[in-house]
Amino acid sequence: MEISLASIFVLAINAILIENLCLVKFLGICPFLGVSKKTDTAIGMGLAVTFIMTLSSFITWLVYHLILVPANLEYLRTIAFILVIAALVQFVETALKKMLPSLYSALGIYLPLITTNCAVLGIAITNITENYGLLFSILNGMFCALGFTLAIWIFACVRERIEHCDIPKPFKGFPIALITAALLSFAFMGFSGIEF
Amino acid sequence: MIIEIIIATACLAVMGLILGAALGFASKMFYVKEDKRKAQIIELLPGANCGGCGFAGCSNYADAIVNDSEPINRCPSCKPENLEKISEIVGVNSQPVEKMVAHIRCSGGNSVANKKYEYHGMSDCAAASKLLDGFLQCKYGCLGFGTCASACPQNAISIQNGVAVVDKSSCVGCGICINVCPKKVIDLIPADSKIYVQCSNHDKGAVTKNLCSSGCLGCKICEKTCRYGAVKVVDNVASIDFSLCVACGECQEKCPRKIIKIT
Amino acid sequence: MQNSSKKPKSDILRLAVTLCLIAGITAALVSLVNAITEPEITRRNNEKTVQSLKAVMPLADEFEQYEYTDGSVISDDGKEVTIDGVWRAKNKDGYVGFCIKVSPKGYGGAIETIIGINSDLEVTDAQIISMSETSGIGTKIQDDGFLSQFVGKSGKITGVASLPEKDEIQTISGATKSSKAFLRGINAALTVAAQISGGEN
Amino acid sequence: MADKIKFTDFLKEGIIDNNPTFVQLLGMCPTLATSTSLLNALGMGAAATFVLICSNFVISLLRKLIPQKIRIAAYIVIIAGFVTMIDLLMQAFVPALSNSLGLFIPLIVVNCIILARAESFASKNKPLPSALDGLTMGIGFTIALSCVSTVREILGNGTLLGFELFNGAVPLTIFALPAGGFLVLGFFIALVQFLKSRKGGAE
Repeated sequence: MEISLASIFVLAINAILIENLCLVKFLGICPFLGVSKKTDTAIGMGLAVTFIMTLSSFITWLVYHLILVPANLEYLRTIAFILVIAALVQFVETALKKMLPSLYSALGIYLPLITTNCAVLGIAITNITENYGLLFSILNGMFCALGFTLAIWIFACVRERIEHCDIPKPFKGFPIALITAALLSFAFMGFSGIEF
Repeated sequence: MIIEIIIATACLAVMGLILGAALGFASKMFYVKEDKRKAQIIELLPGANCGGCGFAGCSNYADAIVNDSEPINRCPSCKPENLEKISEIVGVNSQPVEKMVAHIRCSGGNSVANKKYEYHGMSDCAAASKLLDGFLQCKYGCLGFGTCASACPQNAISIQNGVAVVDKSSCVGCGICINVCPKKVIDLIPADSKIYVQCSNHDKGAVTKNLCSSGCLGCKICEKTCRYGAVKVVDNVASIDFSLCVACGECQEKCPRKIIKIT
Repeated sequence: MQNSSKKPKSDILRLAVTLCLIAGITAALVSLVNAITEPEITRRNNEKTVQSLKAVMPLADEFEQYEYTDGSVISDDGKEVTIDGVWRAKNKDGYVGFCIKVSPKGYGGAIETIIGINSDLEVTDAQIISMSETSGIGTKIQDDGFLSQFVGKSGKITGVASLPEKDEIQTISGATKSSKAFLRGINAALTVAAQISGGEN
Repeated sequence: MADKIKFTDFLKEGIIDNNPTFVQLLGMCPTLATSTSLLNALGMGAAATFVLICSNFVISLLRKLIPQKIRIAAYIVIIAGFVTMIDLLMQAFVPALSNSLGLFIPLIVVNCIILARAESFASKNKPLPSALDGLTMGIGFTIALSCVSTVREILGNGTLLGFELFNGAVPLTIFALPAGGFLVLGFFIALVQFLKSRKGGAE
């Protein structure tokens, strides 16, 4: 993949629309369902994930190519990545608690959940399997996270409107959210036809 | 074979060391003055984040207790023995909080009261009341669309034939329904009160007569019959002073509109 | 944590040492297990590849790994097809053809395929090792109806929607992306085989 | 012994009251990814249950040693260690199951159920109850997963455990797609909430 504006644009469109992290590749569903009750927490979550994913793509690429490959420890890949991501999330958690306490209390339980977020690890491993260069890995991480933010923001807007409609009793809460997510992912499947 | 294992262990151990140190350093650098007592208080509070204390959730209330010494009896659903423990932590004596319960002062609702127009919009009281103050001729009455019911965390409110009714046993008196109701027809009364007035119509008697078949006319019969002076007609609607009322039930019989109820 | 009295330095140290110990012990255990399972897995994988090579090139009984240098081929419509491996098929009376493992990118992801090509550069057979196409739609490319079209074809094959002539094959309706990707794999294998045999004689 | 009586409440807790998938809504990604066929679901459930038991056991053994600040990092490293070991062992000695489940093993590492159980239960209780809790949560997850995957397999590609059901009728492939998974999961949770509210009402 030679580095040119066109290929970066292709990567962006691919990561945000065609293979959207949440609605097409189905990674990171737990926070996607959990935090999307209000748009502002959804955006906060999206930005936190963007920050963590960009940083983690950068560090995991370095760890893989500078430590694991020379010592041919590829089988340790998952553990090393998870260790880095968990430490990174913990670091961001303490930093956020100090600098943005309002966002920290809004995200609350969902910040540690990012560690187990399949998206962050999924993207870190995809960067390796697609053997992207360093720059492409970082960009891919950022664009995928922006795709996640877009999906969770749209979902949060829809869910806020659902609060006001009267939904049959058993469907209140998560079932109606899941059905909305299904419709949203049907819509996003429309993008899969685009070819560059 | 052994060397491979040693290399693997060494690599990850070093990574663990660096990351552990970074975390330790971060927790020092970003150390937020976290009051030990706050964590203990959060532990003792019920943790339902119901907002009954007027704060956004238990951790905020604990914050307020520790930092700006907020009175600790605000939490309606906190168990008394926990309350004692909190008072020890904070060193403030806690007088036992009187259990309050929500009560909807309307017995008409959209099945009994006459309507101004046919409303087919969103089934939500806030939306309905935006349109000429609601479709009921009596502009104080309950619209019966259940915004309070869906907002109640203990789901203690249910809609029965067009009017909201509170199930006293499961209501914790958190007061969320009060700020949600657009008609302001809900208020908090002591849980053990027997008698209450089921109307909040402040129009003159003559006007109320053709507005709703069970509206209070402000005829003051109840005020006269009550030997303890517990019932007062204020601004055309009867209201009971619970400290004086002994629930003898005389006003309940005398009331021509039968809107004073006894549980 | 109960020991806030200690100097903060040792607090950081304690965190670092614990994490280092846990990570180290886990790594030791995993690498131990890996050391035990490593030979077993490689033996099983080789066995599987030889098996799939033989399935595609029945008349050969021995395969020589051929170092194909530049790892991927750009097909005519500008898409990249990675070449995973090239083997020269041999039996008692000399070279019989090639087996080439390609993985073009389909709808769901890479479609790992092994293609057998005889010495006069005709496709003998093709077999899909793994793919993640949508089940029921994309997965139709592994049906014999679709695969058998390629046998005997050589040179450049184009995909058409209906009534294919000599050097054309019919793509599966509804799964164009998957069939086109598979076709790119075949063409890439043919170009690689042509390059090697071209370079040879 | 005492544990036996407790076992049934653990079982009830794990499967009905606190079912990780239907009630706690954890582990969505593996549920959607692996529930396309019943065989995969059972395999995934078994692997996840095994990892849950081992990791809960080990984590509750070490709970006193791991300081509060790095508990998440430590737990997830232990879980990842277990998963990689199982993956390697399966690839070497049980290749048949491994190539049908190969893709899902790494998914277990990021399965929120395991870390959630580790943090909310294993880090506060003794090893044996934690292992028990891991087992019951695993069973709950497997049952939920197989319910969803049965529906999706029958509707999605007209087979059940590989047996052709509707002799060649064109299946609704939408249910094979993960988007269909959302739908089926949504309806199942609605069903669970309906049963709960009716049972709640009756009590």
